[in-house]
Amino acid sequence: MPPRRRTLINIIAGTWAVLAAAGDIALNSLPLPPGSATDIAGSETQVIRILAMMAWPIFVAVVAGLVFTLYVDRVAPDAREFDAQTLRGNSRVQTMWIAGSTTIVLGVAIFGTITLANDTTVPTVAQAVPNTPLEVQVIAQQWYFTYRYPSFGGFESAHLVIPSDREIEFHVTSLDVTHSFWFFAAGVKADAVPEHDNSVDMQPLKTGTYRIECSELCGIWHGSMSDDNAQIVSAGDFNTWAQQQQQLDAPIMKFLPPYSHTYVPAPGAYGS
Amino acid sequence: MTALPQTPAIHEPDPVVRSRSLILGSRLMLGANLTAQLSFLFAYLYLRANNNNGMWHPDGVSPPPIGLAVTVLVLQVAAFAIVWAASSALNRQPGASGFVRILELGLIVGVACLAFRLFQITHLGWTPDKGTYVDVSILWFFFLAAQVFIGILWLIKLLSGQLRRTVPVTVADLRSAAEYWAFVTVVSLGVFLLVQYVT
Amino acid sequence: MRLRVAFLGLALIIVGAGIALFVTLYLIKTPPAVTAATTNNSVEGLPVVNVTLTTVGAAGTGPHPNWVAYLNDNGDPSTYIHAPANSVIHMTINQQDSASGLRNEYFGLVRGTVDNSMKVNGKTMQAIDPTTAAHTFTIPDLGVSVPLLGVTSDQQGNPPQNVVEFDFKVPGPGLYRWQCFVPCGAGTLYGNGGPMQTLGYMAGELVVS
Amino acid sequence: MVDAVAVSKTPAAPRPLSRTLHQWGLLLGVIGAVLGFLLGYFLGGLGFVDNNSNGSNIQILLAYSLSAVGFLAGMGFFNRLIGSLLGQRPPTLADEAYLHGEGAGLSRYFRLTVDHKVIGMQYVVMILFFLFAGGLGAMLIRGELLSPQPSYVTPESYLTLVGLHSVIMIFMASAAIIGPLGNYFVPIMIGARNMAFPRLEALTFWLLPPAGLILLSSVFLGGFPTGWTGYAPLSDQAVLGMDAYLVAFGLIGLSIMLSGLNMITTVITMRAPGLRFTKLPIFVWGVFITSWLGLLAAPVLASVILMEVFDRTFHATLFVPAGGGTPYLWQNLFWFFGHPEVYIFIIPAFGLIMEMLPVFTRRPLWGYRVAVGGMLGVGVLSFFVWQHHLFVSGIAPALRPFYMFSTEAISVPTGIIFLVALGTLWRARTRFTVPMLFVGAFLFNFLIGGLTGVFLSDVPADFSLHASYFVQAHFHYTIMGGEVFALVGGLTYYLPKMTGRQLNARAGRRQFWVMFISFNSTFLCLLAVGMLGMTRRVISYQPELQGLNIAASISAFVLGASMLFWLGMIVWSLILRPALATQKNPWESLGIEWQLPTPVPTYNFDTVPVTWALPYEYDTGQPAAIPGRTQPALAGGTPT
Repeated sequence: MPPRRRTLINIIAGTWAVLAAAGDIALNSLPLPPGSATDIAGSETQVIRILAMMAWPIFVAVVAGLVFTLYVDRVAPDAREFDAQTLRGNSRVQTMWIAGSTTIVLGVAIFGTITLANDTTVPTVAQAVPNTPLEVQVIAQQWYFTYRYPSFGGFESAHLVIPSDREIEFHVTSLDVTHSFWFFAAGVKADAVPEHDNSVDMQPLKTGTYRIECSELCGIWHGSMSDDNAQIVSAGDFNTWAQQQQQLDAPIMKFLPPYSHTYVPAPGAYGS
Repeated sequence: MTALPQTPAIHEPDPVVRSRSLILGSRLMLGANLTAQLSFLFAYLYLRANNNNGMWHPDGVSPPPIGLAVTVLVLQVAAFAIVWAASSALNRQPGASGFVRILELGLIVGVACLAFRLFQITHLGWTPDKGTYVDVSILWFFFLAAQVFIGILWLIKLLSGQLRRTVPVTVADLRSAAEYWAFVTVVSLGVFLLVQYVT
Repeated sequence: MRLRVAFLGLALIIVGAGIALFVTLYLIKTPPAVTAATTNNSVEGLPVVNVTLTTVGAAGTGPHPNWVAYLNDNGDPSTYIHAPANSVIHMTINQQDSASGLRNEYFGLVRGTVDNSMKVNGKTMQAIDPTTAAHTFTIPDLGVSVPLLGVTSDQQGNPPQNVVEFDFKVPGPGLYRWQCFVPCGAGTLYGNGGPMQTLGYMAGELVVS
Repeated sequence: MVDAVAVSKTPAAPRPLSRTLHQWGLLLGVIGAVLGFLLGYFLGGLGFVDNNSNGSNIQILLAYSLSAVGFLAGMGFFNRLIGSLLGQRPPTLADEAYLHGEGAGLSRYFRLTVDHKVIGMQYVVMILFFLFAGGLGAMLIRGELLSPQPSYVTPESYLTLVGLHSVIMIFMASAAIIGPLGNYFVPIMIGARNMAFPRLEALTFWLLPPAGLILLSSVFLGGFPTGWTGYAPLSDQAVLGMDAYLVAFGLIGLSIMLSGLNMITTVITMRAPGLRFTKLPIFVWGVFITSWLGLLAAPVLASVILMEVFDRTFHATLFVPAGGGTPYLWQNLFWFFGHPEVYIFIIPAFGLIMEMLPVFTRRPLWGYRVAVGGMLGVGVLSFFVWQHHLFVSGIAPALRPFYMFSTEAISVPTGIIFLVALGTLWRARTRFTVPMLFVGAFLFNFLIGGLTGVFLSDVPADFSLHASYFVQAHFHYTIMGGEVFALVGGLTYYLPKMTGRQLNARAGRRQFWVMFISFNSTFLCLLAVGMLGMTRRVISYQPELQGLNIAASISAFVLGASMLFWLGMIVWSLILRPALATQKNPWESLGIEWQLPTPVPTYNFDTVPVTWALPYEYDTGQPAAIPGRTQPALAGGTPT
């Protein structure tokens, strides 16, 4: 290998190391979405961060390899030089590459499975607060989300308000077509499917006002099926709000159907 | 550009390659057909397992009358067996025309099978709003009827070419047709068992 | 050669212009607008403007005469409401359609209007039986939702109608979509197809400027 | 029998009337389409199915289906079928030659012609038409998204716009490389004189223009709100435009399936003697593997569309929970087709770039066998990953780890493609031609596309990213940044062979840089807005994301302009610029397709060469095989 080429390789490798390290340090400290408003949002952020920190060095390495091989040895389009060396493949390099990528993939898959298992079982953070989860039903319809609180007499609300001190158990269902309940900051996304109960648990960690949107195409107002006033509030505020809401709902309460995980509404599929 | 000889104006395709292509093509078609049938099978079993709202098989819906269903199935098997026999006959004595009579019989039985299938579909007493068992079954019956129809067209093509002495039937042609009928028959048998007994 | 190029270019320009025209017309087609009428009244210091709509079971005109629709004063299907910012809209809806019932009973509640109530034929109400609702007038982003009582078969008048009146506040400039929550697109799946997904019938926009 | 005697008396008699009709096939096809439409409309109106207030589905369905049939009948596709049912004599060799367009001028491009090269050129024109029609949709969408509230497009038009853009592009992409370049070059590369089933090949092409027009015509019926995924039960609810989607998608699926069948048969049975599978050019491998995906996946689409038609037209309840159905049925079956479908887009692009790499690096493809293995692996795995589209749908949570693993496992065979590319480029004296630039850009874009795919395959990350603009940007990186870049590069590479004209290299280089940079600035912005929580297919979004959206829109306009400029370059080189006698083999490729004269003779080869090697032996400078004469054995070229 000529010395000039070796120097070039060293420069490229050095650039890769610097870029990869700088990028990973930046990624490690960047406030990546969806944030840490709830436990699962936190773990999603963590997964995205770790995947990004793995992907970035690979990206830089491949791009550096491409730039190196393409740029350093390039010739003009009409050049007539040939490289005498003919390489047809190298089984050692191939085996290493395949083994390496398989290892990475296995690692990512196992890591994802563990995170998933943690997310879908008992939340790790909230053990200090002994309580039962608060059940909140998300009812999607064309084109609005409404929420029912079965432990408060089953009242219904047009906005989502949840207390920050309790584990929340969302039960997502739909009255017509498929919607998807996306509470971005909470890291919750669950399809709302008619006559199907889709359940997600989470533990809020931060109070605040957040956005909810529908993330499955559901017709003309899909783009407007959002609410910027979803709130995670303290336990006291939540109780106050629940009482107010119960008063507001008083005139309609006697007409609401009994609480159930799925509904078969009265006007059937094709009317009547 | 001028260094090469001109290609001949008329090029004759190689008959050996042509017949290999036809056999392979018809088998690939069966592969594609199979995935379509599998998606119906999936729909059937999936909806049955879901039974949303208790509407897989609501009250008042009964499987198709067994007599008619058995008739259709028997005709289907018979048509296949006869076409297969014709294929074997031709295979034993290539060039002989003894298979033609058998194939004509196969065509008649095939048409009868299609007629009974259509009769069955129109006399089920089902309407599409009577649950998903009904929906998948009707759709599947229609799909099968279309398959039988294609098989009939295939036999007509072979027979008319043979009878008018324009395109003599080759062993490979008839074998492809027989394989097609075998496939449709196996699927029909499966559908019969499912719709009658796995309700 | 020149001629051919010129011809080709001309043909391309004509076809291109035609496509552009069609696309433009398709994209910007909107139903006729309803502009709020100003009044001298005021509620809580905000000026009051009047909007009147009529709901019918069949529009009678336009490309879909058998669809349910909100009509403007001229009797055309129209759901584009123009209103001034920071005002109170006094809405009068002549409800002439019969009841078909709510899918989500919660929308039987009057919400987001001044005093959280409405007047039906002069009578103040806070909620109606969800099965008697013919339509709703709901602006989700403003939290406004008013169920419209369906006319019954024994009701008098020509045509028989329920006059629903309510006031609601309009914030600063913006575009707010509104819709009906009664699945009234009869014959379509879940009653939410057809008129429910077509501007001018049961879906509309409130343009505040 | 009287007929048969008459025919047998004059076996090779020309049939002037049928040829005249055939000559005017396109016009007759249009007439047939109109008649078919009217007939279908009439039959559907006879009232054997109840209409709903959206109008009569059956009328529209029958009208569209019969108009497609009428079009094909007018083109003459059923002549042979009906003839064989009636037992007519098969066409004579003279008839076949006529059908191949032998001796015909430009007119063979405007009628039913079974020459694979003519069909390849027809595909080029159609693909470009739909690429730019879909691109116009993209520009309108980006224009609308300049503001976070609906501005000049109404919400209902917006959904139709999104739907049309997506289906047109899916439809274009599923044939973008395999259609023009696959049809044109696969038979040549395997030393065949035509495809195995030439009429079927013409049919796969002529199914597509009606499909495209039917799809576009949905705007006259109120459009369709479902995007390309057509999720039921929203599609059960939609207006009549949905029926246009169903018929068009059905025709597209049929075309994909038949094209797959034809390609597989051709590659298996029509290879020249001595051309083993181990000596196939890598592009042929790509097309071959893709064809299997098309053959096995597209029938599932056909049957699920049949179910949807049944639901919409006869009020069956296969997808309606109240009647016992479930939306998951559509989602499962659709994605069982849909995921192999996206590999139908990309595997030919893999093959194409790996075909071009040796030419510009002047050396053999590094690791030919692992490259084939990589594409095979992608193809096989693609059938086992479809549920990653359903991670948030609430079904089968227990299966999520499996699908997460299988999806991530696809990155191993995909990574092999990068290994092969890097290995081939390693220390090569790469010639920086315009197609080579596109190869490099393909690798860069697809790298981003692949790495973002890992985020989406990871279930916890997918909870946040699913159905957001992140997904949208991810698949645009793979399809637009991958396949379309490969297509542009591939057409630049192959146009000299197909048309005898070369695109201007200087203009091409500038166009490339504008296209590459604006593409990346568009979709990097969209990756970001997706991570920040913007949903796909929305007309209104969070006001705080407006800045990034404006940046993406402006970049997209530049991208659109650069694509238009590329189209202009093609038109310029084909029509406006005086015909230039270009070099026969401007890239000095050793591929057999470049050893043929330009234009390629009707039946490609005089005699088919019998000794083959991989066409990448740039160290010896020997072509794999020279058509027209029988080669002595080459070094390393003997069949093994």
